[in-house]
Amino acid sequence: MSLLSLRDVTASYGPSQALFGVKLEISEGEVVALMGRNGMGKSTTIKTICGMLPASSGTLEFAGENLRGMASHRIARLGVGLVPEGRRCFAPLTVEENLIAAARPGPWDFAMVAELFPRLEERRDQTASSLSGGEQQMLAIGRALMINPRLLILDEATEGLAPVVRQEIWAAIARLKRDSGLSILVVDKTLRELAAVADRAVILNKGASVWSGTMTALTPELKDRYLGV
Amino acid sequence: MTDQMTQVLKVRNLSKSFGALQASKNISLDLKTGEIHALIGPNGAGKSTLIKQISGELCPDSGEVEVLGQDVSALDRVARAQLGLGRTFQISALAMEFTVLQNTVLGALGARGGVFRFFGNVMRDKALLQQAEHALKRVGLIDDAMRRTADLSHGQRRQLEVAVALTMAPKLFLMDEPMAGLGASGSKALTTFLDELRTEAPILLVEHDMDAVFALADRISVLVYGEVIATGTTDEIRNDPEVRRAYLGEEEAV
Amino acid sequence: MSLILILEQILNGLQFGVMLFLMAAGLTLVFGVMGLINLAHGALYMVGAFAAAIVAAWTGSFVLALAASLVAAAAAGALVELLVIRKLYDRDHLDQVLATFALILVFSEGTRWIFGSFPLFLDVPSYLSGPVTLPGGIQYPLYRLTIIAIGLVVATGLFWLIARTRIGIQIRAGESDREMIAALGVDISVLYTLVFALGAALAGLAGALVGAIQSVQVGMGEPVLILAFVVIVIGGIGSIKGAMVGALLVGLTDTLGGVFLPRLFGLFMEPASATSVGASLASMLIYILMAVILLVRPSGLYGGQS
Amino acid sequence: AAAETKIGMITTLSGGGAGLGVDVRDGFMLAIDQAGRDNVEVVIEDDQRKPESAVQIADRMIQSEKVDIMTGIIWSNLAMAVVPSATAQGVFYLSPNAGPSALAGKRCHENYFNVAWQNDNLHEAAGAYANDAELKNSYILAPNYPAGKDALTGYKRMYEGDLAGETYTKLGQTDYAAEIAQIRASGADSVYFFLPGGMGISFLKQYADSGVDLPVVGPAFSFDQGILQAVGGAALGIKNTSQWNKDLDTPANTAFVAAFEQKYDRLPSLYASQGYDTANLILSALDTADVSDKDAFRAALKAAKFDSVRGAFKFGNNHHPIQNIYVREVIQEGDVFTNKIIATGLENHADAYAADCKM
Amino acid sequence: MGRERLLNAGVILLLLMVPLWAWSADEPFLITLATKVAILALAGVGLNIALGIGGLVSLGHAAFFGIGGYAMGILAAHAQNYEPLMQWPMLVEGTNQMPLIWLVATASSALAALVIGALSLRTSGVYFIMITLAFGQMLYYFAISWSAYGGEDGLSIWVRNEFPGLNTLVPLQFFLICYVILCLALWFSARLAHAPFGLALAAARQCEARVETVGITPYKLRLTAFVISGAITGLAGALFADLNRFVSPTMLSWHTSGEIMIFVIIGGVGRLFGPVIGAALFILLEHFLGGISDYWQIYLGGLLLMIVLYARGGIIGAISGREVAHD
Ligand SMILES: Nc1ncnc2c1ncn2[C@@H]1O[C@H](COP(=O)(O)OP(=O)(O)OP(=O)(O)O)[C@@H](O)[C@H]1O
Ligand SMILES: Nc1ncnc2c1ncn2[C@@H]1O[C@H](COP(=O)(O)OP(=O)(O)OP(=O)(O)O)[C@@H](O)[C@H]1O
Ligand SMILES: [Mg+2]
Ligand SMILES: [Mg+2]
Repeated sequence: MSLLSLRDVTASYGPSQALFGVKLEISEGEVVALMGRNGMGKSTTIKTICGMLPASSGTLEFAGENLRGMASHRIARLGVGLVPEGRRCFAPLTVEENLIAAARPGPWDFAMVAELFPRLEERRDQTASSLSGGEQQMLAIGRALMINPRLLILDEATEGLAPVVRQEIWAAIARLKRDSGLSILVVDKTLRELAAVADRAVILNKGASVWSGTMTALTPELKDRYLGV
Repeated sequence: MTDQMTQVLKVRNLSKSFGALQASKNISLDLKTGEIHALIGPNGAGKSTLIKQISGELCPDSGEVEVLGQDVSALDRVARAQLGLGRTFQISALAMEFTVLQNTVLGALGARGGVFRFFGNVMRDKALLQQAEHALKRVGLIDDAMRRTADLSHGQRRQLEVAVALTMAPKLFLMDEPMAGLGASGSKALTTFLDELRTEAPILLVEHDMDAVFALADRISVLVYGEVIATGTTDEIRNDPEVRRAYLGEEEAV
Repeated sequence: MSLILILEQILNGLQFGVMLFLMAAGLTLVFGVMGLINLAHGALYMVGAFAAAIVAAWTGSFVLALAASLVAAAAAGALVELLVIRKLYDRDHLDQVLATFALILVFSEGTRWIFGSFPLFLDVPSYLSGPVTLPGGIQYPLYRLTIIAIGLVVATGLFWLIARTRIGIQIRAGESDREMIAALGVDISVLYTLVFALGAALAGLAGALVGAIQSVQVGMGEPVLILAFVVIVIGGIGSIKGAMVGALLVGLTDTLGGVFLPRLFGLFMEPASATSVGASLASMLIYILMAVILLVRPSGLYGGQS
Repeated sequence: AAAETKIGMITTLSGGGAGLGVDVRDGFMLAIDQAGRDNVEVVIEDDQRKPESAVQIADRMIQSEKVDIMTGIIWSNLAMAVVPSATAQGVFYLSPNAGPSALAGKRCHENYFNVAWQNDNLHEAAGAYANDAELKNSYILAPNYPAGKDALTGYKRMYEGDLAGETYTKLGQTDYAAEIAQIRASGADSVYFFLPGGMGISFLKQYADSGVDLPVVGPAFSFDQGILQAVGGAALGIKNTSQWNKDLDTPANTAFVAAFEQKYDRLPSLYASQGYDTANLILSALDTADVSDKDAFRAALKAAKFDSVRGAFKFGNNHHPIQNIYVREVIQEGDVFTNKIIATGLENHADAYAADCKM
Repeated sequence: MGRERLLNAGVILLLLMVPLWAWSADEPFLITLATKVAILALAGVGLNIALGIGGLVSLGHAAFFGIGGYAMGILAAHAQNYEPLMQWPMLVEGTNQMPLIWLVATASSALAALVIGALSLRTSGVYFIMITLAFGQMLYYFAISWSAYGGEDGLSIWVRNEFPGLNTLVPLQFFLICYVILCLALWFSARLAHAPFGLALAAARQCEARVETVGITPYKLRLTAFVISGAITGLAGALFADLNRFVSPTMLSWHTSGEIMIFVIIGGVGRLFGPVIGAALFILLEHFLGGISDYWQIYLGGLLLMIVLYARGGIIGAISGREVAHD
């Protein structure tokens, strides 16, 4: 049974429609890559899942609950952890405060996050606004993990990270997948790295899902047509 | 003399501390005509901090910055921009309520001067429009010219950043992670584009996308904990064990 | 001027400062922490004072009156938050200014409609009235000492709430990015209703406490509002500590300015015009202080970011 | 029937100072109702205590509504803004409250009548009372604005003792700890203050709580019926000066107090008495002359043939009252605080500016 | 954006037609009311340049309004009693000629805006709001105790000042003067918004770093805008004082600043005609609600609340769509 399921979801920013029918299924413990060129609606899909943008039609379900019309915070409490595009750390708060702001009980706590990203431990009392770009990215991931989600959503979570760190993060994601049975929805631009962790991929084009299948089934022709590589 | 001419940017012994944290330690580097000089290094190494000191947003504790042989250490960022420093930001800094075209016209206006004019419709100024549209064409945003900047996707905003810098026709570019947030196709297109751009003005490029860096850079400097630990060609850097340990990791080197 | 008088005036300045802090505390909370410009703060201050006056007249108990001020202002605050303020968080400051200005009109004239145009009676209870003698022989009203104590307790409590508790962290996180904190599972609307009600309750408490030594009347909140804004801006928005320091600075400046400036001018002017010129300058003094502080520190004494 | 007479009343009916305006209006309308004339029409407008609004309303009353007589303004600054241009346009203006010195002196006008007092009057009476009470070293304070300066000038005009100190406070100030400390240290034997409205309430409460117990004297404005209840016990025993009090034993006054209480269910205030007198003066003049005959009407006003609730009343050459000013003491009757007359401060007193008035 | 244009044209025409009708129907007070709308709208147009385009939320514009008013009051008072304004270092006489008064009012409020702006613009956001308020309050308290010119009592000028060729005492003629000035100011501010300066100023509001990196100093832009804004509001102050033939410290109080700001917000921040519609609506409400009851301000408050809550982008925004025009 799938943990998250979206069918024929449409959504608009005011008068301009951005999603024209998105279909997406994620099972328990599965890592799904959401792909597509710039501006095709990946982040919009994520916002719709998290209740930050209301869906205009279609069905959204998470763990058997209907997400449509549900307030953002209630969706998060169901177990959806978001690492948003552009990080959005709480700038005036310290690293530690960012992490504990929304923490919920579970295995993930400050110590575990610090283990994953030792840099955050070093910067513990510095405000998020004075962190380097990469440090902020780590903070955003740590923050999402602190709510102990069942589904982790990573929207360009490795953007701006040094290759070593990126490798660490991918390793961490792989470990999460292996050890904790966490489901993950991931948006990222480096196909090569995605291929290593993702089980399946869904491709969006102009706000609609146009393809879905296993990573291995992603042919060069598809890549060229929808991803431009 | 010729060496002087080709050195568009010269940074000498720059140091900067934030409290106990030394973000720049005695950094020296230069940028020559026609080259792309990439600056890489772990997160928090001080790359953006260095860019900010060059562009004039931050004041170094000591050291000098020279642009085209002129010491600009005493100038503020506006004056440096007027001298020809084009800059893109790591986190997009654009006028969000403006259309894409208005943002680029603003760039063209800044480059041309004459801001203190209270009459005449700036969006009907042929010269400015031409310059702006040209820049938009080059980054592939011309079809979005009339859209509101806030409605652009993240990647499109990065393209717009570059376009605005282009309208300034700068003498050199400071680019802080221009590829960040661009999809694979976008990165590819931008790589091709920067490759051409270097003949117009040299680029000091901060980037974590190693595909792009290795494809583009004539020289690479590696910054770790505020210090330049290595400068060299692509191959030298790729094979430097210290750099691999501190930054590239194992995979990238392969 | 004797040393003892100077000391007494300094004490008066500090006391006035604490009183200002008490008036500003709720505003700091709502303004600094939730990022909402609440011009209706003064109206809530008035609500507290009126509630206290009514209950004191009924029951004769000052403690009950204070409790009533808390309850009435908190209820008014919660109501206002639910009906109006809630819709304004994602608007810019200007809409907030207009809406809360409209609320002032509704509250002030509504109060006048219910209670008439004349001031109400609210006095210091007998067990707190009259002066006590401090070391050094200064005679000082007991009630004012009580206000100082309550002010300090409120300051500590607020500081602790905001800086040390998780709720405080969530509130601050919400101020920086409301959408994001909600997406992380915090019910920010309920939290904000509570904070606003708390801010209102503090305003009401201040109204009742200060009302007992001033006049409880329609419009009493207005001068308070401006002073409270001056205080928190000097201190730096969002900082409880800043509000305290700002309040003390304003209190001292205002009190000592009023006392010493006329004397200062008396040194080189004839007495009649010295008192009047000195007094004129004294009335501008806190604004001059604010301007000077903001020029030196553009985001207040303890303001992190502007 | 005589021709219609239209009276325009501009007064403060909303915001902080509304209590005074409401009393003037209620007193005025009581007299109008009692007269039961169907040829007098009163138009009432709220000035919100803004001089600019008052000016505009005056313009409208004169231009559009063509009023013959105007009245109602509470505050000196509003009166200064409205009266000169209204009288210049040929309208009669009768002041029920404010009496700025300029309008009593150089800028007096034949169409301007003050039915209350010249601003200095009550302060002068306080100064005179201080002499009678053998106060020798007063500390005086008032807000730093023209009326405040007039007040202290008025006091000093009559007062013969020394000054222990003279302070101008901020307009609208609510905390007087610093001033009270100054008073305590000054060696004064008495305090004179003019702090109208909420300022006075604050001062008195804080003064009572401070333990300084020098005798205090003030003008009636801080001890008026409307605010005495709010000051409470802190005012008990304080001497204040007024041209009227509800215990003045004249038939007109007794009738007024009873009628007012009956109609509005509260004790009349000083302002109500002034509004009442103003209306009665107008009515008395209308009995002898038609308002369209300006000279005759003016003469009828000047004659002041009406039963003033304050007893004897007549106008000086500058159309300001010549009247007794009494000294009152704050007392408690049951659980109501009120005043009782204990002495006459000044008898048949005219103001100090009459000589400047070329009329 | 056709709808907004249409609305604007309708409003400006209506503002002209009402007094013309009132004149023929002999309702002089309606003309006074329209004049008041025109003048306060002018003050709002001034503020809107700083606030709407530049994002400079000034809660101290009463300072300029009041300075304009006092410029008129002082000059006219001296002209009336034939005492020169100053004799040293040069002789300056008072005047009752409007054009001259306007010049002085505009220049002195521009100068004040230059000083206040130069200092205040070092801060931003709420701090800017408060520091402008502080300067406004300083002037207010100064005026209250400045006994040479009436202190709190203010300064009355018994007759309106003169304008060559017109009889300003005729309400309609004075209205027309104000109306023409308002139209000129609207025209100027429309041009300014689309000019290079307007573009750069609007950009500085949205993203300071962007403007700096294209080589423009935001501080200079803002200061210029603030001075222009203050000058226009100062001119409105001089006209307002002339309308009432009276000036007093209330013109300098923070309530006045607040009211001018409220006109702009009600109408729609950054909309060319926002201040006109806002001022008209506010004054009409104030005037007609006043008759309903002593507690009319409750209704005013309620109406204002409705406007903020349900008319986003002000009245203009509600009628013609939320987006500010780009062209
Ligand atoms: N806040 C917004 N208001 C209006 N339109 C928007 C908004 N955000 C995004 N859009 C539009 O919706 C479409 C989808 O955007 P979205 O951000 O979902 O793309 P994306 O696939 O995440 O792209 P990227 O890889 O660049 O982040 C784009 O055309 C974009 O211009
Ligand atoms: N204003 C500041 N106060 C204190 N520390 C700062 C400040 N600005 C930057 N730092 C610290 O200086 C270090 C260098 O930051 P910088 O932004 O230059 O890193 P970077 O090399 O650009 O990293 P990234 O690649 O992640 O963007 C970081 O550790 C950061 O936390
Ligand atoms: Mg995206
Ligand atoms: Mg960086």
